Amino acid sequence: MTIGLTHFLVLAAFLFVCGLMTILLKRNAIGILMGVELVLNAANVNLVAFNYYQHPGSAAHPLLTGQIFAIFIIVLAAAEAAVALAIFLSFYNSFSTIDVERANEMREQG
Amino acid sequence: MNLPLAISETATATAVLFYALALMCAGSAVVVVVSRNIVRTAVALMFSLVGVAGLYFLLNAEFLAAVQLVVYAGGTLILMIFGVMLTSRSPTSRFEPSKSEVVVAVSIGVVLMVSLTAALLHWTRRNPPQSAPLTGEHPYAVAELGKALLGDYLVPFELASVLLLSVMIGAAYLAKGRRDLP
Amino acid sequence: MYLAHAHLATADQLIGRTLLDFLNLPDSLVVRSLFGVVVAVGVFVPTALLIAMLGIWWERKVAGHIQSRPGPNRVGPMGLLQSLADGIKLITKEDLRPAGADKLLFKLAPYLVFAPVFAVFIALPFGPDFVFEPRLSAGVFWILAMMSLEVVGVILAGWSSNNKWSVYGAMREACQMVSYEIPLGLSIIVGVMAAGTLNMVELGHLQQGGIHTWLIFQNPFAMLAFGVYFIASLASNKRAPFDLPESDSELVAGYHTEYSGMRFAFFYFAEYIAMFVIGGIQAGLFLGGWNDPFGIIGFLDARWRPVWQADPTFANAWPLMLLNIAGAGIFAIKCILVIFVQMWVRWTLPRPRIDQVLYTCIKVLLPLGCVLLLGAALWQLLIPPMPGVPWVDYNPYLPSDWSDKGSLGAYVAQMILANIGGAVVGTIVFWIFHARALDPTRRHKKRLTDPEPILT
Amino acid sequence: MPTPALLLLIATLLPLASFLLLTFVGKRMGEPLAGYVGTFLSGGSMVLSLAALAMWLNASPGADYGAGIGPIVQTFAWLPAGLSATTSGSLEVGIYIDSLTIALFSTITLVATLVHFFSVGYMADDERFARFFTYLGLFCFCMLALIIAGTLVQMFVFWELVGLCSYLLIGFWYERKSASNAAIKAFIMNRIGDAGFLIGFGILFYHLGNATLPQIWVSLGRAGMLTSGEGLVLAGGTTFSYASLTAMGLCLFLGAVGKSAQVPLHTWLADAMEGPSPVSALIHSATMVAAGVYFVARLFPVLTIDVKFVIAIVGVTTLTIGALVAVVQTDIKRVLAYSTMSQLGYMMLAIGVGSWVGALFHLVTHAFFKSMLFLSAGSVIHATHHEQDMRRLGGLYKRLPITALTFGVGVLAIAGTPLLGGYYSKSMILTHAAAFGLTAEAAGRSSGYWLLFILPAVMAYVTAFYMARCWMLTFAGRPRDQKIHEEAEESWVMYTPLLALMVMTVMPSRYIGVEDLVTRSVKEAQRHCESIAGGQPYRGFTTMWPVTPPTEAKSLTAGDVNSMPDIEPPAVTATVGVIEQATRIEHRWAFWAFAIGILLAAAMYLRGFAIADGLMRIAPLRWFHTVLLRAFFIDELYNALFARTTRAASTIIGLFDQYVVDGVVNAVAFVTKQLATLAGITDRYVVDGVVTTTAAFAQDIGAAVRTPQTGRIRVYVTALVLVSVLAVAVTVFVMMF
Repeated sequence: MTIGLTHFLVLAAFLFVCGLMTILLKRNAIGILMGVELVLNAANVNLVAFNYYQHPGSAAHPLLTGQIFAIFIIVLAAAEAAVALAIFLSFYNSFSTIDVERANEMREQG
Repeated sequence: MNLPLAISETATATAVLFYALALMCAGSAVVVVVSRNIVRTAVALMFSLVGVAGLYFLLNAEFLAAVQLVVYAGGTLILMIFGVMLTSRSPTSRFEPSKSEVVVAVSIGVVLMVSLTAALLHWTRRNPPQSAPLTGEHPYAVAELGKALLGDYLVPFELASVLLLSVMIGAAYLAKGRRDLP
Repeated sequence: MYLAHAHLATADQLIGRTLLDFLNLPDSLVVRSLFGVVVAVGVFVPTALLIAMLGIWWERKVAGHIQSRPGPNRVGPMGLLQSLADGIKLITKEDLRPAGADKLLFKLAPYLVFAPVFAVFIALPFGPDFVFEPRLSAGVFWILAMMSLEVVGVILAGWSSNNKWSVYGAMREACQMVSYEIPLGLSIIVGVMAAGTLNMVELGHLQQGGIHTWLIFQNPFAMLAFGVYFIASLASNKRAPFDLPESDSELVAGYHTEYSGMRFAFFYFAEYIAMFVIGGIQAGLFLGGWNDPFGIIGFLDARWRPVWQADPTFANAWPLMLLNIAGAGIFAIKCILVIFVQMWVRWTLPRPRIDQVLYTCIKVLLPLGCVLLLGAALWQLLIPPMPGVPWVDYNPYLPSDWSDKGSLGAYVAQMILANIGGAVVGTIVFWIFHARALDPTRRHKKRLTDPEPILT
Repeated sequence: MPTPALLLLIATLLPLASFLLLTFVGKRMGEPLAGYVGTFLSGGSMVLSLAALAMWLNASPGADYGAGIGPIVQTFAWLPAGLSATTSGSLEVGIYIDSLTIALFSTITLVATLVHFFSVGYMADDERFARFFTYLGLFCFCMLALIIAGTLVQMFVFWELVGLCSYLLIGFWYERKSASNAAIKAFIMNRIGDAGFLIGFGILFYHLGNATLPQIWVSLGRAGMLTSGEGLVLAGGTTFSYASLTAMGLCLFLGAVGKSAQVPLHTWLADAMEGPSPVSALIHSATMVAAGVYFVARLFPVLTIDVKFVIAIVGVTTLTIGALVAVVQTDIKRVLAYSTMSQLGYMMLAIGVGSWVGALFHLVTHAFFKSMLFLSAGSVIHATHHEQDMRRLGGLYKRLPITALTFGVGVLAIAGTPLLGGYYSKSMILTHAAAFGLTAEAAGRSSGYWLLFILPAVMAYVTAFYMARCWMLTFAGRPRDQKIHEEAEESWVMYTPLLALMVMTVMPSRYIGVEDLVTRSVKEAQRHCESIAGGQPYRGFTTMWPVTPPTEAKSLTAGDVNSMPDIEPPAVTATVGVIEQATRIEHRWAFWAFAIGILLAAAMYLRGFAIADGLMRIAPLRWFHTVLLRAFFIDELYNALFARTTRAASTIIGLFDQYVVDGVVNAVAFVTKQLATLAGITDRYVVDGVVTTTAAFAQDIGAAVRTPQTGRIRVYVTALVLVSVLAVAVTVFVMMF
């Protein structure tokens, strides 16, 4: 049995859904961040798989667009994680919890 | 140990590897969703990320796989676990989602998965792949990637470096906290 | 780039093909997979365990001698079997698990520490053909990735033990590791930049023209980068003086306080194998890999390999095999020397505080790494390095070959640097033996700390 | 990359290293280490420049670069940006190195090093000691990069950066209101000029794209030979009309006017003396202000006749005003500032009359003696605890013998004493101005062209006079303030650089090869342009314009023909006679200027201000004195013209607002108010009823809608995801079935 593009896409879709559900279900802010990372990884798998199967280029001039996108996404994900964790730390310093449900002070009370 | 092999054997090997890695990714992703312990979630996420790195290997993206391991598994994830350690009062502190939320989330997940899969199958049936993947020696050597990053993608590359710098400063500033206040 | 592609295409085939021919086996997926498994289980696992056990023994010997005592000397000749005895003791010990620990993670952690370190062996080149996967085009980076995964296991071990000391150890490990990976990567890039490849086998072939073609002597910045890499690798492997995660005087035993028996042994093994691996990276990336300082192995390799490539029979393969064995010996010696320096440092220097450790990284090594990177880039721009593989494309000792390609400056610079490096090492060795000769305690045949002979 | 180019690049980058180093660790280094670090790096730059000079002069005959052989031209793609059609599609930067570049590099780095060293003494005990050297490093880097730049884009960038450094250093003591005002003034004046630069550059860019200097020279090389109405046909087929060429030239020249303190943008230079003296020596005499001259010189081939005429007129005006005003100043640094302005006027005049070599020769010699004068003045000021007023100085030669000596040599040099640096360059400029007059006369033009010789010649006497006056008032006579006099002392840190500069000034510049170098750079540029243009003779640098259209027989060479034996444009033979005649005229009328001026001043100020005060009793002289003292009231004029008019206009507009607009508004308001009362009644009963009902309705809806606004982020996310997923699902299923 040959592994084709579809296999990777379905797997990526599954990872994406899992990431989304993690975002929805976790009340721990860091858990939500993990869900986001999963979502981004799903996108990366898609990009690299498309690159490999759909637009490989020629042997003399391989196309690397998908991989380069993935590299940038990894960089951005790392940056995002750093900022998010800094925000969470500061959140924790003010609320003494990491539960995002407690971050509802902007709501009109009553 | 790469001796010239028949095509079908290579395909079988790829299939075996793919299913093994896919199982690893998907299984750990499910654990990420289900687990109630944030540290276990992180470990499951790590396995998922390592699995994705394996998939990159299958897709001839060695450098990307290494980047995935260094940056994600070795950097970002450690950072997250570090964050967990800094922000949880007790290692067992956990916040459960309510029943209704679970129902909503699961139904969203199922609907999305079904529709995405349907769309994918539909799309691939309509658009069979046009070009075959490259095979042979080093189709995606690291050197090519480097040339692309410092050539065609120079501007995004520089922008990313500027972004990282600003993120570094911003994160340091945020995490420093307001020490001047009592 | 100067890819030694012709070598790579066949490098992995030498052993595989010769063995399959020799055993008269068909070439199929099953056989190949089995072969891979056999090599991994039958060669790498024992090698790794042997390295770890010898490493532990040697550490104790070195520590002993530095502290003017003999070290283990009861079990076996020179105490060589001491580690084995300890291993047996550890296996028979009870596998304790603290109450309140996260059972799953507690059990998983030692494997997570051990597995990545072991996986590094995939890319380590013991010889031009003694490599598990020679075509790993991101080889150096792969090793870096694996070494960075190890930290997850350490953190989980500390976290899941449900012990304050362990958690402190884990947190220290986390920040120390994440920080030190940056200078580590920067200094590696300096070496890689001089070579133009990430593949460990190619790196080895590029350095086969004698000591002056070793990457450490490519430019002065690479020499300094070697130093930065050495310091950063000590920290990333939590070796003294950067052993904050397990600092026994403050944290009992840090992240592995609660471990005992075989699981504890895994941590220990991982540490010593990692020491070897770090030595291997330094040897492969900076110190010429499997090559001897005079380029003899490279010369013979360049002579014999085309013969075998033209006619791949066993008769043509065995000289290369012998060459590989010699290369593996040289590689091991280089690793052992690096390990010795690590131990020497450990038993000599005191341990800094965690903030000093991070200060060293962020404010000293990181800027230094950036400067080195820039300097190495400029150096290469101004003094073009010699392209091509020594002995294959040019004779590394003939200045005329270098000046033909406009790299005479590089020849002169590398020769000077190699001589400086040799002089430094020679001075240190001389000084050590000089100091030993002057040591008053050596004048007496018997030292105060010598143990009394056991009376039978 | 050829070795001299590499050396110069490193020489350029060393001050940048000094800047970066001192920015980060300068404060920690403290005093005086930071100063010595800056001096050391600047000195390294100087050594490299001199090494490059040596290599340049001894270039092997086979090389394609070297003194008199050819320039080094290299371009690098900087950003792949697809900017212009003429170049390779990327924004290019480059270097252009010829003898002139190297001569200026050597000059600038030498002066800069000495100024650095001097500043260690001068800035001692300043609270921002390290900061000063940081700025100096940045300035040196920008200045050198400006000199080495190969494209106008780079020139513009570093042009602006040297302006910035000038601003920072003028306002270095920003606690003083006058200093910060002077800095702002310099910045604004320069901004006016730079606007011109930018517009001119835009015109050029529109036609040629981001071209390197030789490309510009070749493409527009015939600009100097056009008459109005003609145009240049460019390679792409487009036409560059005479009008736009002239406009471009004028606009670019406006930039130089601002930077080189020419009339009418000259007023900032005198105020810029608020900055520390080393800054005046480095920036406002030797380097930055001369950059304008350098810039115009680099663009010489593309200037049309009209532009050159304007340049000559501006130059003459500036040199006259500067020299006259300098006669009456009592502030030692202001005398020097106006003198600088006047000397820059000489250079501009030289360019205007086509004496390319004269202008740049004078630039270099002037850089040495003027920075020496400024540093001497700095030494005086430092020794007298920041006393700059000559009315309180006097008799200082006893206390500051070395400073008196160096200042005196500077005076002799600027006055044009034979065998000193200034003599050769000044006489060359005057000779060419005379030749210009002769040519104009021969072509039957108005005798008014002779003013371009007469005024500078007269001002040569005035120059000698005011400089000698300055020396007499400062160093000779009896001390006018005993306290200042007794405390004055000079230190070795300060006078060592002075002596070094004195050596450079005393050495006859003609024989240390400055003039020769400058001359050769013309030849190098010509050769390079000829090789670009495919061997056609290139004459962009060698036309003298009053004879138009320049036929082969009448066109003149710009430089001194005798010193350029290798260049043989067709018209050389015809010009020899003119130059010789002009030399005779110059010798007859201006040779003794230095002696006459100096003797006059010595006689007049031997006893301090006594004779001058006597002359002041004569009313017309007093009036003239006032006019000069206030620098022809130009500042007041600008104040009246621009500041006052603006203020008056705003007052008028204010009055208009107050009465007309407000009146209308008030009237409208009154009517509105009446209507509103009516409407109010309607409102209260009719509209309010409706509104109340609506409001109640809206409140109910709001209460209903507010329920999901829980403030809990996860609910929002869930809703968002829910809707998106539904949308995806619906789309997919619609697509499939």
